[in-house]
Amino acid sequence: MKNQFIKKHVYFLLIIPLVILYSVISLANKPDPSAENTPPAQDTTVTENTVPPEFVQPVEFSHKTHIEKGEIPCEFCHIYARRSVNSGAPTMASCFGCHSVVKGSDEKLQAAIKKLLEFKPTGKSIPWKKIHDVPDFVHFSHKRHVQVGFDCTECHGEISTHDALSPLTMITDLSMGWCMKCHTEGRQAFRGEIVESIRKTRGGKIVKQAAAQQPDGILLGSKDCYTCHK
Amino acid sequence: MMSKFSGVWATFEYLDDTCAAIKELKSENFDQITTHTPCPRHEIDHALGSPQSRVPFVTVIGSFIGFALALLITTKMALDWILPVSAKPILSVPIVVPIAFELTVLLSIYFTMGGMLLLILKDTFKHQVPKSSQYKEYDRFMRDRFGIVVECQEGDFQKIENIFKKHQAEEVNLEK
Amino acid sequence: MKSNISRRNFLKMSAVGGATLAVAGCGSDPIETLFPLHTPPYGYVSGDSIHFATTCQECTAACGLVIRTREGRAIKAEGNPDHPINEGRICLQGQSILQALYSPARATYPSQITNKKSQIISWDKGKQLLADKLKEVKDKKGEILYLGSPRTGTFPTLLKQWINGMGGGTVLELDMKPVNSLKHANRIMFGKQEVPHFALDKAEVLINFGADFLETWLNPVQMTKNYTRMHKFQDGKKGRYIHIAPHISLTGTNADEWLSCPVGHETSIALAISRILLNKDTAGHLTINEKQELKELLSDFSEEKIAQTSGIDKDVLIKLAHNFDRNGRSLAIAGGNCNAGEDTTLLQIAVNILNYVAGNIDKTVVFGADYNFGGANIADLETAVKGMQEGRYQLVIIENVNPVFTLPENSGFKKALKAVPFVVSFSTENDETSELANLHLPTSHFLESWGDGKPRDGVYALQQPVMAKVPAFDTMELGNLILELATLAGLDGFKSKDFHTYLKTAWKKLHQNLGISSPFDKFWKQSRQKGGYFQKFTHSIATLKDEVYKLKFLQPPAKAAGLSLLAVNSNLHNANAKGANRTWLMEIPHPVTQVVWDSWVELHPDTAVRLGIRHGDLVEITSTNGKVNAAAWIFYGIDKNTVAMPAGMGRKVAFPNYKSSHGRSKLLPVVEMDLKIEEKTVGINVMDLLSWRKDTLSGDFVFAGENVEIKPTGEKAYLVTMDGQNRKDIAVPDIEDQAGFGDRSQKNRGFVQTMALGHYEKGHEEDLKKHHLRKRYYTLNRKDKTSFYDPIDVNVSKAVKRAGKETPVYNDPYKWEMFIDLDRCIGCSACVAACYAENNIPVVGKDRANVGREMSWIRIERYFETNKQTGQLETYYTPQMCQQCDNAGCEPVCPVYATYQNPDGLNAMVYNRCVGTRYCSNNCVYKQRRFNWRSYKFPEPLQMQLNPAVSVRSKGVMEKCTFCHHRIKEIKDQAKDKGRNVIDGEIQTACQQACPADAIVFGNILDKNSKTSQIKKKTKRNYKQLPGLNFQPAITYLKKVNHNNRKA
Amino acid sequence: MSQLTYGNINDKVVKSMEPPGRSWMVSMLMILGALSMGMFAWAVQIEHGLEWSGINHPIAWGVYITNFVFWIGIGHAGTLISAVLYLVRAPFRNSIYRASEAMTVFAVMTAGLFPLIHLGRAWYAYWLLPYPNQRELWINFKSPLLWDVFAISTYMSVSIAFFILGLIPDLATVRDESKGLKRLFYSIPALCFRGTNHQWLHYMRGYLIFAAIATPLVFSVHSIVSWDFAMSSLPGWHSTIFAPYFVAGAIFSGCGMVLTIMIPLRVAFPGFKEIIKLKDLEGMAKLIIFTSLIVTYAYAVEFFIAYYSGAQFERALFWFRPFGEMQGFFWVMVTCNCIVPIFLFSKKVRTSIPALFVISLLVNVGMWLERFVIVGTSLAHEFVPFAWGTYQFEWVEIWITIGSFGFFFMWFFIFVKIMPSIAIAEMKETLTPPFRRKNDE
Repeated sequence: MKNQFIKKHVYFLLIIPLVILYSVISLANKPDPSAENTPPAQDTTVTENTVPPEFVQPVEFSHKTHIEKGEIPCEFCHIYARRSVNSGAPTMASCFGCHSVVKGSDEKLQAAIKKLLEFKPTGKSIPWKKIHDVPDFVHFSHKRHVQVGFDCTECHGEISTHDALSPLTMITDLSMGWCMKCHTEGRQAFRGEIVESIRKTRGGKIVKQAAAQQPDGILLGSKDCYTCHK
Repeated sequence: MMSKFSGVWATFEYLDDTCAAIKELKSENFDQITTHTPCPRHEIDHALGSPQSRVPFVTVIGSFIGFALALLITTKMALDWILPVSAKPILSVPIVVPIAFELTVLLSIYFTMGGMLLLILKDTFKHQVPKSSQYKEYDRFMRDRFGIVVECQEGDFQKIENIFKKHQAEEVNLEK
Repeated sequence: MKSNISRRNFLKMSAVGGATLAVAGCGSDPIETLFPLHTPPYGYVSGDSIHFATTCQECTAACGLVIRTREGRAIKAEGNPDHPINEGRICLQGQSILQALYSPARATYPSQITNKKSQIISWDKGKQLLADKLKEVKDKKGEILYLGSPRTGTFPTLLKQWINGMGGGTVLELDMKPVNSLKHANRIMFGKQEVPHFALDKAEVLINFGADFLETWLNPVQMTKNYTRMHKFQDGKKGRYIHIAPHISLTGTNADEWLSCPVGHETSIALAISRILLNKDTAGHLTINEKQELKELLSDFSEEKIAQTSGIDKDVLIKLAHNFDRNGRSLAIAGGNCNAGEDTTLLQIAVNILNYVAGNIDKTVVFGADYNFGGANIADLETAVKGMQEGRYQLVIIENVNPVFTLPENSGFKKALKAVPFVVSFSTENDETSELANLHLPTSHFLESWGDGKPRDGVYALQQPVMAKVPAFDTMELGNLILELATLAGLDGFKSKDFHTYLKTAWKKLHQNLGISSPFDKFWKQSRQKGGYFQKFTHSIATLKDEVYKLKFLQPPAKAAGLSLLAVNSNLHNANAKGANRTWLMEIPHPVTQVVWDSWVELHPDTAVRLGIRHGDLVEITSTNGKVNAAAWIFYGIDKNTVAMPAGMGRKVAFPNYKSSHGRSKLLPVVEMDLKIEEKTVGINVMDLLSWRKDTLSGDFVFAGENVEIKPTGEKAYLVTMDGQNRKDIAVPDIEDQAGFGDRSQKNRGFVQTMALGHYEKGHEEDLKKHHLRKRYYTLNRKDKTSFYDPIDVNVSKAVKRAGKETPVYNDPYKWEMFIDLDRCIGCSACVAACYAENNIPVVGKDRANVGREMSWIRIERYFETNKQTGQLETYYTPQMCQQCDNAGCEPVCPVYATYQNPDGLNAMVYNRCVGTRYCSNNCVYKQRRFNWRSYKFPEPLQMQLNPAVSVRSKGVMEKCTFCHHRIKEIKDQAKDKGRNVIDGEIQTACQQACPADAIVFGNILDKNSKTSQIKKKTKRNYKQLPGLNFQPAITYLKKVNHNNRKA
Repeated sequence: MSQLTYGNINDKVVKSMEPPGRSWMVSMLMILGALSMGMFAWAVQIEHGLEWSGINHPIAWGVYITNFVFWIGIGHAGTLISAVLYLVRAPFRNSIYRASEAMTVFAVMTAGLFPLIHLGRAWYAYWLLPYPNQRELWINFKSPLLWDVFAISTYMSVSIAFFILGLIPDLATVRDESKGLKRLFYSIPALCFRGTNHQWLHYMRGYLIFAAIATPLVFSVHSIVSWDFAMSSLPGWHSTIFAPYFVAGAIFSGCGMVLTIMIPLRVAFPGFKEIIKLKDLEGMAKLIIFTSLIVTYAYAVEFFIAYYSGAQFERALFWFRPFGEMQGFFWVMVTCNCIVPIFLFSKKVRTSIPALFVISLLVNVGMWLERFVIVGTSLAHEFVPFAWGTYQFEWVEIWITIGSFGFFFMWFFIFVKIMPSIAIAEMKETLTPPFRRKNDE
């Protein structure tokens, strides 16, 4: 009778693979963090009006104008990106350096530059709102990433297409899952430099000594928590 | 399945009457019997021929799934991001044991509950009960009365009513 | 060392992402503001630390400092390794200067005090006010009294010139450390009024009559360095240190032998030892005349007699004397508060005689160095006080000294100060004295100012600002202020634009005088990079002056009726009370007593029993000058007729008013509505008990021998000690221990292990045998197949193979390990302070320390053992921090992987992953984890000291020592840039860097040539703590080596 | 005393569910007061951190974990009575099992709060669950705490399921006994249960399986709770006898709590006096004696092994417990757990209601202290003499503890009013069914 029952109700056993399948899928298909966390697809037409009020900068600075019109590479202003953990906001002096000459092509820009120059005699700094911000317990190193050949746009997005940056223009939320995507998959690298062709928005050269230590093949980021959390 | 019901139901005050009635009905080949008792009584079971429940099989399935799940999550999760702790092996049997036990128990309990529910539903659908409000609102089955419902053709009504009456049923109702 | 100097004046306090905020609590991340620098200084890299060399002005020792700055903020003070005196180390007080720089107690604005009301004024007005006053004084031909902190170098010259220009006056440098007696003794003995160089490192036997040379006496860092060189175990030998004093402080606890004597008996003991040596006829270097004269001088001090008066056995004295006779390789020293009686100079002379007789002069006592220590003597101060009262001084300027607090009440200073028509304070901090000033013009902290110092002959130390002025404070550099005042008051001869220029001019002169060939600019730059210009001093030969023979040594005092009070300095608290408002120095337990945030009075158990006092009782101490209540701290390290109290406590400390339920019903809610910074008096000022007495010959203040009475009040004191509060144990039943001293030993648990000098190899063999036996149950070497588990790298690679994923490399090429040499460790706690500074460790306060909430990542454990042979008290210190175990207990119990084994073999602790189950803390057998019971507040502007490389932890997060892994990371990063591995010695943990005894060695054990590997290979003293638990810690301790008379 | 029949059991139980009277209201007010004070304390604790709990550096687990183990222990009696005694057909089980099972559920609910309360960052408690997250981090299955998470959640699920399962026929009974809105209200949880033979068949089978599965679960859960301690390396925790010792302790405390609850229940509802017979209470008392002896034996063994093994740290700890700074806890514990239950050997004491009540209260106190002694004293006196400490209770944990009793009793008070606190169907099973012919068949 028991055998009969089992034969009759063998379909029940289907549940086992089903449940296991589900578990495997949920485990193996790790949630795609970029899908989960990416803010709404970037809209190139984002203008200043769409910037949330709390992210409006004290001076109407436009990355777009500087990169497109001025053809300025990132590292011209963010000078520490290659050398230090911080990329460094450009110093006031470097702003004044150009803008004592460059006065702006239209009224709006002129007004912004005027606002900037008002800071010069006061000796104060512009209190920029930080857009690309990781929590304080994350100690991200720009140096390591720039030196192996990551382009600024990989994390910061096509900054050149935006006048004003805000969380809406970010291509990622800079969450840990987003970091871990690269750190688990790795990148194809040659002599310590990742090989994907990238637009060189940055300037300068790779530090070759550092590269010499790296093996060819997949270049893996560290998965040691201490790398970022100190 | 929920077709029209036709049959007879009666209530009894005494258990031995009920059992005798059931036995007689059985002997008359009326198999579509549903009884009502305030509490489980083996006398009724014996009278009905000691049917067996299939709930344990469902439980076993649940337990296997629970065990498999535990094995799966412990190994997969340990290997997903390898963080060694205290020089212990990344995968080790001892850590699976408590997790596996608990998940086995958890899933078998869930499956048992589901199984019970399904099996009760299955049996209930097989054995129709009267639709009349009189039957539905009869509220002494969970108190101190025993009831027997027999699903049968209209032709057998009289026969069954006689059996019930013979065993001193309190009330006998015929339903078409 | 990376030094970078120029244009620091441009450094604006605008850190790029001054990211040292809390690990997130709940709620969304606030938008952060990014302040770019206005003009970056040359060579500035955001995110990199820049080191500046400068000179410490905490005391006249003038140690060289290297200040690490990040984004223009000074975040860590370290010793300058190029500096010849302190050789890269600084003391506890020096570590805490950052807390003075960012002190909440600092004066914020210039202020004028009229009718006890303080009013903020502008600098221009303040300067003008003072200049007018100065003019007035100058015209009236009044006199100025300038009370300043002791300084050397260029500034005193400027000041002298300035005061003279202002119509004359007196400059008194206030320093309570009794050093003048030493100078005077040397003048009397050898005609050289100077502090000589004590070459401890060249001595084999050291007799110390109570000088706290490991704590505050002279330059404790230099002394510790030299002491360790002498006392460390090397090549089967080590020096011997005998301490003869009524009291053992930290210094005394490190002695190989302690001979207790009553207060004031040191002189006679020294003389008795000299006499034994003289009679021994080995002192061949003395002329016959000298011998004769000295014998006559010491005729009264026969060993029998002294044995009777001092209670030290005659045989002991003779043995000691024979031991001391080392043909110039021994040394006797005396000094410090413990010896500061009314005849200190005589003691110093007696010690000089002892050194002379033993032939140590010019060998271990070297003249010519002319160390600059100490300040004005009390006699001058008395005159000044009198002058103030009599109206001699029209104007009193007080700069960074606190005489109202540091002088006893009966000095009459406070009263006299009130009699002065105009008092100006130049003090950086608001203190008890500046409160009484009419005008307070706060000067900048020395880390913000230019200056120099000359700690000894041949050392020209430069002091340069390491950062722009702390934005919270509107201050002026002292030198600039003096120069500007000169201009305003119409003085001639002060042409320099500012003190920087003045200093440069002075150094130009110095450059010429020294005859340096390189151009001045280069010299100046080098000096700034190195922290000064350093030369060796020239020895000068000392000859005995006849004056000595005319001296009359007094017989030791007869036994007094009451108890003698010693007001002792320690490395945490000293009579100058400078650090007494710094929370680190309050929070770090006193090395011997382990008391925090309080004063205490040390009593001998017998005395305590006689007086009916138990450990921790509140007692009333009465002297002729006053009465105070303090907690009794009872131990065997003090003479029976002596009590000791810490000097320099009792100042107000600004601290968040964390509420506590201490002393309240535990059912009543205690809720903190707002957190304010409050000033609270910590401890009691021992000066309230002392009389205004001075040493007759030198004028040093008398700290020892005040007659006091002690009686119990019947209350329990609120005394918080960090040595495990309730340590009643079966070993010493309470009935026998009436004083409640308890058993403070390590209960044979082997935290500190020792071996006897001489048979140490044999002893270790036996230990190894024990280890060998243990191997049957587990193994110390995981590669060994008898181990239960595979080695960690095998484990990981196995798992990786199964996962089919990336290959994390374990233990390659680094595995950090540490060696702590307990033979070197003196327990000074400088490492603790360094750890506080480096790792943003919050200070919790007394109430929280009381309930076990202290946050220190490293503690110095102090164990008192009784020598079974001699019955003497022996003290052992061991620094304890996270042991970074391989088989750690903390890791497997964390449910969320907040702590795990990192590839370098560290027990990583990820704060932001921690949920706070605290199981790791429970399962840590070394008890080295700390939990954030709350979010602690760093009183403004102390938060500017926080190290941006280390996250500040918030409530509910576990934390612990990380082997300064941010430093490891930083150096590894730099090495990676250069395409090489980390070189051994590049990485220094904060504690290692701070250790003046060099007890800590840190490095990569996988590097065969690293120092750690070498030690591991060579040493025969290594052991791990609690080996039976098989946690396999990464810290190896090296056994303390004891002379035979100590417990082996 | 009237004879129990199928009918009057129903009446008695339904009577207990009448709208509450004044004493119920007053008690409930007090309970809610305690609960709100506890909630306030917890709110303060979340705001300020674990500041005003007495937990400190060596003793990083204190009252919260004690409460956790205490409540889990209480929660064991219910399942034990409903499952284990069901399997062994203990006769005194039926009348008290519903209330004790309710007690189990509420005790486990209360216990489940404590791991959250004791967390430093309670708002991240969900990190302990293995859920897919963007950080790609999983949990550490090597941690005994995680076993605990699984064990407690399983136990909670199972005991709630068991409780509800047992309730279904009785809710059906109540439904049939009531009218109007109340009938509608009870008809939903009663799930159309009408006592048909099919329903009873699968129900009874399922119930048996539940009991069979719950039995090992009872033992496993408290074993795993004990492993929270036993898996560590501390003297006093690292002990192999912990699992059976904890299980026995749990049953001991649970039985104590059952008596603590049953005796007032019996007083509050006079009708229950005939259902919950003195004999049933006596049965519980006998269980208390039995488990008390086991617990006493475990204490003795711990001390003997610490003494005879000569292990240094163990010895020091087991000297510290009775004679150290925290000796008070130990001696009260020994009195309550080892000495007081001995009186139950006397039939006179065993059958005296007040004596039983007092003893059951003392057992509760003793068992709470036992957990505190295990948690507190072991941590207070560990390997490093420099890090020895002591414990002081602070207001937050005191109020949270009081509040936890409030939480527990709030549920229990609600339970007795809205649910049948006697298992009607099972009581009926024990009665002689109505037979027309008495000695027939």
